[in-house]
Amino acid sequence: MEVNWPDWLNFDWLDLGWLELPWVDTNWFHDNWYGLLLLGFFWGVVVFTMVGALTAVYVYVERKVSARIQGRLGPMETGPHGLLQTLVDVVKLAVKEDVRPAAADALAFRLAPLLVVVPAVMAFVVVPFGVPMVIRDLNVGILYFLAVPSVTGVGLLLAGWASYDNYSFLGGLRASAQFISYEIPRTLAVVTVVMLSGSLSSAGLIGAQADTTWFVLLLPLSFVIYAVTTLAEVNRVPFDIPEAESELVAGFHTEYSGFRWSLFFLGEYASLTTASAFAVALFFGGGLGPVLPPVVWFVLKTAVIVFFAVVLRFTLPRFRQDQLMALAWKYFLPLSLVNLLLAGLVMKAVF
Amino acid sequence: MSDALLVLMPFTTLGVAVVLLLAAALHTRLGPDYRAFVDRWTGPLSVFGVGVPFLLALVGVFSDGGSGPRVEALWFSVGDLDVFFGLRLDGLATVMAVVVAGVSVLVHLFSIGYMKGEHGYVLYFAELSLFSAAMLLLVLASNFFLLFMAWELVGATSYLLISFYYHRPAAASAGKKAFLTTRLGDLGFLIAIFAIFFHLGTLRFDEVFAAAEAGMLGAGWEVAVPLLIFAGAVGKSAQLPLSVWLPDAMEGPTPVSALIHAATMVAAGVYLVARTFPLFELAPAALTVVAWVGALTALVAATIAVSQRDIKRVLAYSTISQLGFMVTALGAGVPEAGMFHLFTHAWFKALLFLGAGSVIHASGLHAVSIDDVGGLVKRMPITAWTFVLAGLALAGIPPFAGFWSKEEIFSGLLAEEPVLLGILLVASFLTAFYIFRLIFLVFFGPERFAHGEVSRFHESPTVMGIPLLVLGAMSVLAGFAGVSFLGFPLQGLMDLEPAAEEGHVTLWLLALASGLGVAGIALAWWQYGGDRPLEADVALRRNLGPLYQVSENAYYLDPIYNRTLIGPFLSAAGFLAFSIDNGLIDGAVNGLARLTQGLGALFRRAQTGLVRDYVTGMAVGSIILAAVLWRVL
Amino acid sequence: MLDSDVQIALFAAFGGIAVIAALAAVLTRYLLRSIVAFGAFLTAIAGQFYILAADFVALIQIFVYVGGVVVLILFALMLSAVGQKHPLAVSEHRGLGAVVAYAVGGWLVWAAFGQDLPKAGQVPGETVAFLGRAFLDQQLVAFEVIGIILLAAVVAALVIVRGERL
Amino acid sequence: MTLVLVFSGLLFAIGTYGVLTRRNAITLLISVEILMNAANLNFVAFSRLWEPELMTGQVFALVGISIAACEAAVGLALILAIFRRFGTTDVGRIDFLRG
Repeated sequence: MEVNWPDWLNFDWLDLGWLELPWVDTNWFHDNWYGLLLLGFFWGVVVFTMVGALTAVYVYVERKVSARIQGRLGPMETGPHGLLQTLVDVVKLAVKEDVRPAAADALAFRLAPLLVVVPAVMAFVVVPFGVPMVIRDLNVGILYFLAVPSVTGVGLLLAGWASYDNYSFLGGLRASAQFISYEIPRTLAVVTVVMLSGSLSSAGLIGAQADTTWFVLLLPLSFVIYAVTTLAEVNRVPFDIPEAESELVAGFHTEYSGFRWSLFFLGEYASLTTASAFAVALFFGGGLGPVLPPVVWFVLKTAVIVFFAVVLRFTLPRFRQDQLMALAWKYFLPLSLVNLLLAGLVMKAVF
Repeated sequence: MSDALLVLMPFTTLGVAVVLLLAAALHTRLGPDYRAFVDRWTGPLSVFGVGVPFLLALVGVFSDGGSGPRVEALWFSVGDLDVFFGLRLDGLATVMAVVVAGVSVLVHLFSIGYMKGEHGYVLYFAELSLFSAAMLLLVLASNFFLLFMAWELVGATSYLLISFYYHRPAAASAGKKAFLTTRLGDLGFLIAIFAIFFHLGTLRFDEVFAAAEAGMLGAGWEVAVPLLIFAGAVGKSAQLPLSVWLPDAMEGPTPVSALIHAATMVAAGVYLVARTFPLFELAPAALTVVAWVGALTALVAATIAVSQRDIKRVLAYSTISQLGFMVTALGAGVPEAGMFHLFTHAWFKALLFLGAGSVIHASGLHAVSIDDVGGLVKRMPITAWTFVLAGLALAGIPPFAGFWSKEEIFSGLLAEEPVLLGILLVASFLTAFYIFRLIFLVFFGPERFAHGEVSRFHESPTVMGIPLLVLGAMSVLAGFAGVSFLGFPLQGLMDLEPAAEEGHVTLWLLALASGLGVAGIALAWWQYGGDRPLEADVALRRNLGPLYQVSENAYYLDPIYNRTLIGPFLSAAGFLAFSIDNGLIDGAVNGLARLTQGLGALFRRAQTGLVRDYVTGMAVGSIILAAVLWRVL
Repeated sequence: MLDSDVQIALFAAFGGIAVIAALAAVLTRYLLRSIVAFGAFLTAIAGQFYILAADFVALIQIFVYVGGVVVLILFALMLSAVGQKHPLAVSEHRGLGAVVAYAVGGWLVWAAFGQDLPKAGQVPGETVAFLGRAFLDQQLVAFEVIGIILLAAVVAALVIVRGERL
Repeated sequence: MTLVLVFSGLLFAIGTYGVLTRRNAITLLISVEILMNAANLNFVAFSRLWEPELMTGQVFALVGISIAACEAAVGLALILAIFRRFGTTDVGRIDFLRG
């Protein structure tokens, strides 16, 4: 079956050439469709494990750092300095009984965690670790990064509604409301960056920053807006009303337990990682660095940002729901519009 | 007599009539003192209104005679019909004018007394003046259009006057009956006018007569037009087929009967035939018909009058009979005899009616029958003796007016239609009998008053007395006006052809006629002379049996008409009104209304209020539209 | 256009999913399932858009529709408390609806086969760039109109729901 | 190309069926959205078929999506208002504008 690829839908990105695996005939994969399917699956697995690993690291780091902030040691028993703590958690969650409330709507209950995790993980596809090192350089990469996570809004709502109890229902409502509200200023912030970079593709972004300086220097306000709104999107500390322990028990995933709960957890951290990775790509020139290879730079920068996120968690008090919403609609939205104007001026100045 | 004066004649009366009508209308509005003023002056004003034309008519009589003054003005023109307002005072018109105006003056005078205190006093005089004006207009008219208009106006006022006591149903229905019956006759007259205009193109008398003589009318119409005109005359003068209305017309006030149903209106028919006599002469057949109708009417009316109980009905049938005499004269080709009899008859018949009126006025009843009163000669001498004078004139006793005019008719008939002469002689015998039967029953014999004290009978006031006396004189003198051998102007006045031979009078005929008169009186005296006159009637009824029955019920004309004409007509009208009008027309209209309502309800159901149905509608609609477009494109 | 078999296969797959999801959304008796099915339908359609070389539209579809409209509908569902417990009433005269649907569907499908359409042209790489350019010169009106309509809709929604308490 | 048309035709039919038979207002709304998407599909397909550079079809699709979003927003607002006012979202029972 001769496959004549249309030029734009080429699958060369699946090319594993750079792996230089001698015994693998990379072309075979491109020749027939089940080959492609296999390749797709392969990359899926790769991404998922990477996300899992990163999440494990971040959980450990978070536990350690938060403990240090609160003047305690954090997990120590499980392995040297508690390094295996996350592994232990994972095993616990995997083993733990996965309870489902009787009255809950079976379909929605099972679907909700997937809807939260999958989009977060899918966002990884366009993260530009290194200029050539991006899993799939879509020319609408950035839009992809903005669009796909928006599906989690549905997931949150569904989780809240499906668990059929008031706490989770309210939690779900608040979470999705917050998610939706902060999506707008966040998108506008990213738009300002796109204005500067000239194209929607994430790789192009890096190129643009290579020519000029890091965008964070050009658009500091956008970075601030982006940072805050992303924290809100991910329901991290200042904005984690949905699963505020004190009031709503555990927010929309109160009824979940065991592996499904871990999926939520995984989803949250994955989106945090993706967002911070993209923050690096958008503002900190992702991978651009004097000596070290781009990938290393990229990871270091992401680590710094995540560190800040973790630190924030145990320093700032929680927002009240109406303050939270007011903040989004009455402050960030106008701010981001003004920011658009500034970006225009900067663009005029720089180019 | 100048033209201006001629115009003045009808218009004074008309003017007075209008003034009085206005007064009547405002009568209830204005204050009591105004009302007194009006009541006081209504009588004299109306007498003046009629007096002026009477004087002018007299002037006309003694002026040059022959073709008098003539006034002609274009009234209006429609298409090629030019209608003129034409007045003319020739010989015939003068005679009629004198009669009409004269009798009117006397009746108006009499009415002042008779109607005093009646409700609607002013209105009565207004209508009476209007009638006189119309009558004058009719007489003076010089073309068919004006004649017919006056003819209708006269009919209308007669209706008004007959049903003057409108609160009494009998009077109202009598008025209607009179109006409708005469209307039937007028229809014929109208058709005749149409035919004349259609064929001859003009309505003026002299032009019409000239053209008719020239044979422009065409064979069929030449006979039909006179007959149709005669139909009008029959209706108006209550000749046989259409004579039923006159006896009922007695419901009106008596002066009205005197003026309208004795002297003037009923005479209009005779005048009409006389006026259009040239047309009749062209059709001998028409003339025989006229003669026979007249003769039969005279005989039948006379026989009915014999058995009547109400005094006014006796006089009514007597009028019909006398009119029969005039019509027979016309039919026999001696119009001037007919007109002369009309002239004399007007005076003594008016007197008879006024006499009856005076009796009724005195009795206080509405209608007096011979059973009610008796022997009034002692209490009401003037009324009684003037009544006797008129009776003698009516009976045709030599020195009195009736004799001369009847004589003229008889001599005319002798030459033309001997058979009719016989009939008329029998009729005149019966005439003498029934009038003196009335006189003996009412005035002579024992004093009787069925409804109360006889003593209340007293002679009428002078304002009623004077007309009686004048009429009495005229009953005596009127005859001499027309006697041919005396060479009096009346005969010559009428520019109609004189009688067959000039001046020759058959003595035996004179003797026979007057003899019959005396015989009639003798028979009446023999029957009713005694002191118990009423038994005579009972005896007569017994031995005459069925004949008397027929006569009393006026040959059952009314029931026959009801069953043959009115019955089917009403049922036909009923059918039209209910089945056609209601069923068909209303049905269609209501049906339409129901149809629209039904459609409305149908479509209302489409508005279900459900969004779903609307969407379905849209979907189906769009499919159909798409299909159509698909096929079209 | 759908020249390569892979694309056709992929497009057909997404089409199948879309049709099934749509049927589920329309036929199911539980509202929540219907909405979820609708979400799936939208994503399938987004996939189809992607294959038809309209990647920007696909992503916008996901961003606006799945992220926005579906959430909105879920909100409406929750606020209107027509919960998932009792099944929805089904319209009584379904026959009529079915007939009309078949008619419409049948006619459209029949029309689909009747056409002889030209070969598809070459697709530019940068669809977003072209789209941007199109939006700002030839289709500027559409761009402005969208803005106005969105504004109007937001205001309308606010007024209807909050009415006096604005 | 016919494949696309077939799919959009089918979707349109499903959408119509949904609109015509569903009693619940929200499902009604969903069906309408399905209709809109079927239309968008056609837009995009034809845009791909004719003058791909001009992107008219895609612009229309985008406009379609935004209008659908507006429609959803206003529609849901209406549904909420109706629910609050009449206590039901059952389209069959809301017939107060009956003739």
